[in-house]
Amino acid sequence: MKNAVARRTEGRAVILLILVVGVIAVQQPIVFNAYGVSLARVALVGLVALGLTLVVLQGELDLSVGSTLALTGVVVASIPDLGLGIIAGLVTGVAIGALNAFLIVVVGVNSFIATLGTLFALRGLAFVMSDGRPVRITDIDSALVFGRELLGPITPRVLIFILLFVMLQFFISKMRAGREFYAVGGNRQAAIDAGIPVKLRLFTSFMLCGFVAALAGVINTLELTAADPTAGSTVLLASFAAVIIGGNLLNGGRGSLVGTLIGAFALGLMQVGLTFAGADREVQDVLIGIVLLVAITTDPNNLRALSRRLQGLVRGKTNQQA
Amino acid sequence: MSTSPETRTTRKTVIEAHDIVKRFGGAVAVDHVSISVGAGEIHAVVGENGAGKSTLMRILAGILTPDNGGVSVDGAVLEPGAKASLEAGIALVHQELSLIPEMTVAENILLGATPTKFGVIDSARQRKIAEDALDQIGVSVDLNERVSRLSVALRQFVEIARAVARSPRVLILDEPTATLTPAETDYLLNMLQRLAAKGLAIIYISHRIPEVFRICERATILRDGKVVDNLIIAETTPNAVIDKMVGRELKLDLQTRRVANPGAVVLSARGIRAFRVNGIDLDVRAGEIVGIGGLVGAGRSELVRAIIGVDPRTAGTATITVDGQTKNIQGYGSAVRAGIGFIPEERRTEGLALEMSVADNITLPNRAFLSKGGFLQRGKITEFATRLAAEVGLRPPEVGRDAGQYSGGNQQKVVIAKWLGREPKLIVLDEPTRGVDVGAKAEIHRLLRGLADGGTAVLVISSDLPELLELSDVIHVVRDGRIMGTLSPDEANERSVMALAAGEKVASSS
Amino acid sequence: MTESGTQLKAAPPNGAPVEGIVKRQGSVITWIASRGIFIFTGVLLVFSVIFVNGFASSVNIIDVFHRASAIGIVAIGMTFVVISANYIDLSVVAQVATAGVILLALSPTYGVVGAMAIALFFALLYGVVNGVSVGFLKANAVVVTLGTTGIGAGILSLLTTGTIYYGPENGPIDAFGDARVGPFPLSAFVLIVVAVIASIVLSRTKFGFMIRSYGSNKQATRLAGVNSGGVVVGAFVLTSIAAMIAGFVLAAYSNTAVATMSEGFDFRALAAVIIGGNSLFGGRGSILRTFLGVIFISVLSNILVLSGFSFAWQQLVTGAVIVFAVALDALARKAEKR
Amino acid sequence: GTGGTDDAGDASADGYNVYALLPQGNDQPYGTNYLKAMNAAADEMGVNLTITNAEYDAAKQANECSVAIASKPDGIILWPAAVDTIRPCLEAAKAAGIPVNASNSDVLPEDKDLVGTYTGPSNEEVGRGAAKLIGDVLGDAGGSIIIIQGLSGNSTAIDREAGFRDELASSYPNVEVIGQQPGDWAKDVALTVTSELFTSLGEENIDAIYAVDDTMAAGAIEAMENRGIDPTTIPVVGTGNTELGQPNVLSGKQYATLFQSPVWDGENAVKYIVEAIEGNTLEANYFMPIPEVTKENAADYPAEW
Ligand SMILES: Nc1ncnc2c1ncn2[C@@H]1O[C@H](COP(=O)(O)OP(=O)(O)OP(=O)(O)O)[C@@H](O)[C@H]1O
Ligand SMILES: Nc1ncnc2c1ncn2[C@@H]1O[C@H](COP(=O)(O)OP(=O)(O)OP(=O)(O)O)[C@@H](O)[C@H]1O
Ligand SMILES: [Mg+2]
Ligand SMILES: [Mg+2]
Repeated sequence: MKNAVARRTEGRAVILLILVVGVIAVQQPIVFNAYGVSLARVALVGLVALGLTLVVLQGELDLSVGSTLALTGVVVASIPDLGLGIIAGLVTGVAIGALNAFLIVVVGVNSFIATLGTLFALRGLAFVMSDGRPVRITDIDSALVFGRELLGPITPRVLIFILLFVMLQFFISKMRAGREFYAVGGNRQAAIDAGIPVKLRLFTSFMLCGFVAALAGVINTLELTAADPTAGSTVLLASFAAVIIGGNLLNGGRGSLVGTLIGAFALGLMQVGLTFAGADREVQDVLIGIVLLVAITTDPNNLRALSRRLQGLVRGKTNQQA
Repeated sequence: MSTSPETRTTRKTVIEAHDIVKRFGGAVAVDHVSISVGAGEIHAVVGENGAGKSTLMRILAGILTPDNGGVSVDGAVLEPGAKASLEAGIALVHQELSLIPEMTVAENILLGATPTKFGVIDSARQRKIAEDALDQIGVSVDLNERVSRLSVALRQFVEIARAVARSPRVLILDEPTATLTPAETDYLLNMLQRLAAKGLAIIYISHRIPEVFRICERATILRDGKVVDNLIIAETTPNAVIDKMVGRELKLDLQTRRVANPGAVVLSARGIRAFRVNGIDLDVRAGEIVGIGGLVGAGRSELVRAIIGVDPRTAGTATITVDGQTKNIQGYGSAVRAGIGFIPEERRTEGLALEMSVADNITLPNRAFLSKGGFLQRGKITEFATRLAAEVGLRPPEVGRDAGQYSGGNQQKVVIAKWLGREPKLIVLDEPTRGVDVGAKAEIHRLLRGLADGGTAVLVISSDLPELLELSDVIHVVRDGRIMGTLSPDEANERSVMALAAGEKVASSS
Repeated sequence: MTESGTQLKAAPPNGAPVEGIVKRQGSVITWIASRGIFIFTGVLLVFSVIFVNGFASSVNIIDVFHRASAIGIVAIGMTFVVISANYIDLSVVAQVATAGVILLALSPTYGVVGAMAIALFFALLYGVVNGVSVGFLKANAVVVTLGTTGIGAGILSLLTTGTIYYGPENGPIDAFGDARVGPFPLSAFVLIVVAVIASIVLSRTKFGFMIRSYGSNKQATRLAGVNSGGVVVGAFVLTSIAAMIAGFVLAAYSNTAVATMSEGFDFRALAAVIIGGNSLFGGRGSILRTFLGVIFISVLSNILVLSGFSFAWQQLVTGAVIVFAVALDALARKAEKR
Repeated sequence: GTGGTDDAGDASADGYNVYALLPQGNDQPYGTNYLKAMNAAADEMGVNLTITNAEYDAAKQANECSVAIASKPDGIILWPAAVDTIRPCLEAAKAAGIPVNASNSDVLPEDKDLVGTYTGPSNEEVGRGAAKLIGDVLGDAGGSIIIIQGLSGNSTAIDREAGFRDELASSYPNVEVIGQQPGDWAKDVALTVTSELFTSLGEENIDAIYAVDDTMAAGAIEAMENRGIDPTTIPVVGTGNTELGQPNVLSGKQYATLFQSPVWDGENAVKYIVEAIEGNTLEANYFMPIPEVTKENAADYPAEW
């Protein structure tokens, strides 16, 4: 059992999810009755995390997702024609992804630093464009339509989240380009030797990540009928948390979107439950902090290494790359 | 360049490399090498560690671009780059495992050549091709098993399957048998002969001369990156090949080898068990050089690392005795404090901080007495480092330089120098001359001999048989984490060691 | 990061190019980049003195130092974590505020010294928890410190309920905040003292040497008999102590402290370290570089304000400068490799 | 009220269930005292409150709004994180038949019909009040002034500044704003930027300072003291009458402030949501009185936060 959990990278996320669901079922069953709301929260936490996962799978990082979200929001809102605005927003996101990738792949900047720079620059740009004020969408009514529930309590955000997950999951597991992300993250030299277009793959993941962040920005803006240049302040850390709890290895090569999804569910449901319970925001921060700490200090590999150090003799193989 | 015997082979040349040169910084790894292999031929490339074999192969496979010369297949000169070579039908089985641990066997076999329909992986065809490849080499593995869960031997076969799956014209194998047992090796060799019979051109690299004589038609012999000869196997003998490989020194050194008159036991290990180490007893005496032989994967590294506490032990005790006092070796820290010095296998990743100066690297294990009240004593450090650099013959002896700027051989001298300053009672070396050029190698050997004569106990792991035979006053041969046998200098020779390493009960005559 | 993916890329399994015996003197760009921060700071200062009126005035220099002091002390501390190849300590945000709040909230009851002692206890707690998780449990520093920030900041906010603590007018803390050393505020003096001490620790002491060595090659350092886990703990503890001092300075400066007083300190401090040209791969770097990075950023924001630029532009320019600096550094590395 | 009856079976049949969706709480001094008063009032009137804190993240508040609506409370008190972004929340609540009152920051005019009423200060009015104070003290001669703004992008800060500028433009044409920088609601930031504004604009050119809250006003005052300027010579107007600001007003270092009472704010938020739930007719706004506090009358207004 312990091994099975350690093997599947999603192991810990599952455990956490079970715990959360269990507690909620007893304490705050309403979380399930109002599943529409809960799903919306999960989508809020999880959407950007999906994009981030692609980058992390390759052993890279993107700190600029929050700023990307804010900037695209402003772009969408500042363009009178909503349709045009949305397209412009998404294009912005992809362009930002390309910029990050350029700095990392072509110029050769470490992704952590490169995206730290764009984190500042893009937020600044969002402020400049919006003059530091929320920008209200011109065509509010069509935006309002978007915010409404489609089927039952399912909002477009949730629908898009589900669709995006399915598509990315398909891409990463069934399509060659996506599957090769694991090679890029798992053993970059071997990937190069095997003739995999590593640089292209890196560009792809960063542009997808930028696109997803932009998508989140668009959805926020439509749902709120306005763009807030300060938006996304909490996004980076939240999605980062979902990715980590989802068991994605920051060195790349190990992890999955499913894990991220489970992580997002665990975090999202936890937050909704605590909100219903009227728990202080601080309590939520502390809990998430603890969860993170536990999740990271019990990484399957470290656990295996640790248990080997303790009583040793873990039958089976060593994973050179891990 | 000696007479290239193309003239005397009827085979149609498939791959031809002309006047290849490759430098790494200062060191020349491949020096004006030409080589050609015909259809259906198995062509051996032999040479000592660091001779340039792998580098040459990586050039043939288009992974490295040569500083001079070019590669042509069927007379057509190849574009630089791995892609062109792959398309030309050159498949390389790397010396280092180069699989993606979290991908399945099937995915790894088709890595970089995944069959797709509109970008979607055609898993049916993927399985099919992978299956065929595995069938061709006659190995059965669960196609959906993640490679990280396979044994090293299986990984090796998956690598070969991956090469075969590309239905290549030229198949290059770089020390494929290094991690294989005799049975597996035997199997592999037969397989290669079958493939050759189908008209494949095969380049085969191995340190094991018998293998070469069993399956190869011709041999290109490299030393220090140069082609020293190009022989037709049928017309030569193993000894001739070995002589060419190692040049003169080997014989000389073998003659100068002498049995030490060892002193008191310094290191004593009893019942050592650890990951891939299954119960080892071992003594090393002052003034004695104890050699540990065996095949890669035998667990030699794990063995010594477990003894001196680098890696965790699951059972057994190790003690070190320094002037009468016996201390238990708990962790690695205590081992170092007790006077053990360790030169690890992986120089670049474990031995040196490449972007720190030689002086800094030498300071690291000696920081204690090179600092006063927690402050480093710059002057003392420079003087100390310079002295040791001279002692090990570092060239150039500029201790201010980044270690990374030195050649492999000189880097290794720095790693050794790190420990000399402590005047260790026991010094442990894992593959001390891997990838070290012949000159530096000889100096390192002299250094070790000198240490032993000075009363230091020395424990050496080496895959380089001549080296092992030359240095050791006694050789323990390890297999599957056990000592299969112990050989005195006069019992020890290539065959006797290999026999034990490969686990052959009675050495088959040759 | 215990084994950061990026480091993995920096030293691939095979084919890692090794520099030649003869070090090729790098191109112009190498020359600039290796001295980048010194040149940039110099140019910026000269520019400011000439073109930004009021910059050179003594009052303004004081303001520059006010901008630089707290963040600078944090950045100098964080340099140790960065050089040990652990990227960043996100929890400095919580640590600075904790120290500041404790100083102002508890000194009435326990006296200034007592309060400082309590703050020190928490600083050590942060340092040890972060350090042990990263150094011994081999957890990723970014995630660990993200977790400890959440916990620490959350608890601090719960306990202080947003209260703004302020010391008595002309009390010892206020006095410290207003004190001058010659033309400079005392806080600038503290910054410089911290920088000098940190610089000595990093470049002259055995411990600093081990941090650099660990940052440049964990394995080799361990195999030299160094307790590498301990080294990491040390690095995080130093960072925490610096963050504590920064908390004191910040609180004293305005004689107030509140749980949110150090928002954004994490990435701003890291930005200073990076603009200084310290390598995120660990090993290489110096306190002087960080110090100059801090001066650079502080002068930059100062002249942007003096020239009437809005907050938005300040952010934009700062970000652009970071991108430029790190891009140049990367290009220089490439040039070296050639 | 409709909400009341269909929740009859609820665990809290004794009183109304009310959600208070706030952008701040125990993490800010104002919010802390607002909450205290709010909870006290709730206990008194037997209202069970569920309180959220969106940390001024509009998206988060939107989700918390739907959470609230999902739990079918009798009423919702909404303190917008960003007023432009709350329309959907209001519409959803209306659709669910849950009365909503706005508190502390009023909704946009076009959204007015979606809320029962608004209780709290008019942030524009606060700004106008500050403008009057400064305009009058400067007299017909007018003069040049600087603004120490709140946290960039924060709606309260934006509204106060807007009202301030608007009032100046309409009634005090001779008063000119020659510089502004955000002080992030923090004394130390305000201290630095004020000093820098003095440097760049010239001490002699600044006739008055509007700090969008008292904490930052304190910073501005200390900046002057550090530069050896007598704060009484340059009138500083803040907002809040906070524990940090009031002493300065008393001592005359700060010319004036506008007393914004978190207690009034919190109490009335509860008081009027109950009215709304019970279906009583309400006026469009119940504005908090914003008395001007100067050295003379400061003693009558003890600081609340
Ligand atoms: N990427 C590299 N950078 C620098 N030097 C290298 C690199 N790869 C190989 N070398 C050096 O080039 C020389 C030849 O190395 P190579 O791996 O080709 O030898 P080899 O014949 O394959 O040895 P072995 O039998 O141990 O595999 C050695 O001195 C080695 O240190
Ligand atoms: N069955 C196995 N499972 C996992 N890893 C293995 C296995 N066999 C070998 N390895 C790995 O292959 C590498 C070589 O093995 P090892 O170091 O034990 O061989 P060795 O006898 O020391 O030979 P060398 O001196 O060449 O390393 C090591 O990294 C080891 O962990
Ligand atoms: Mg080789
Ligand atoms: Mg080994």
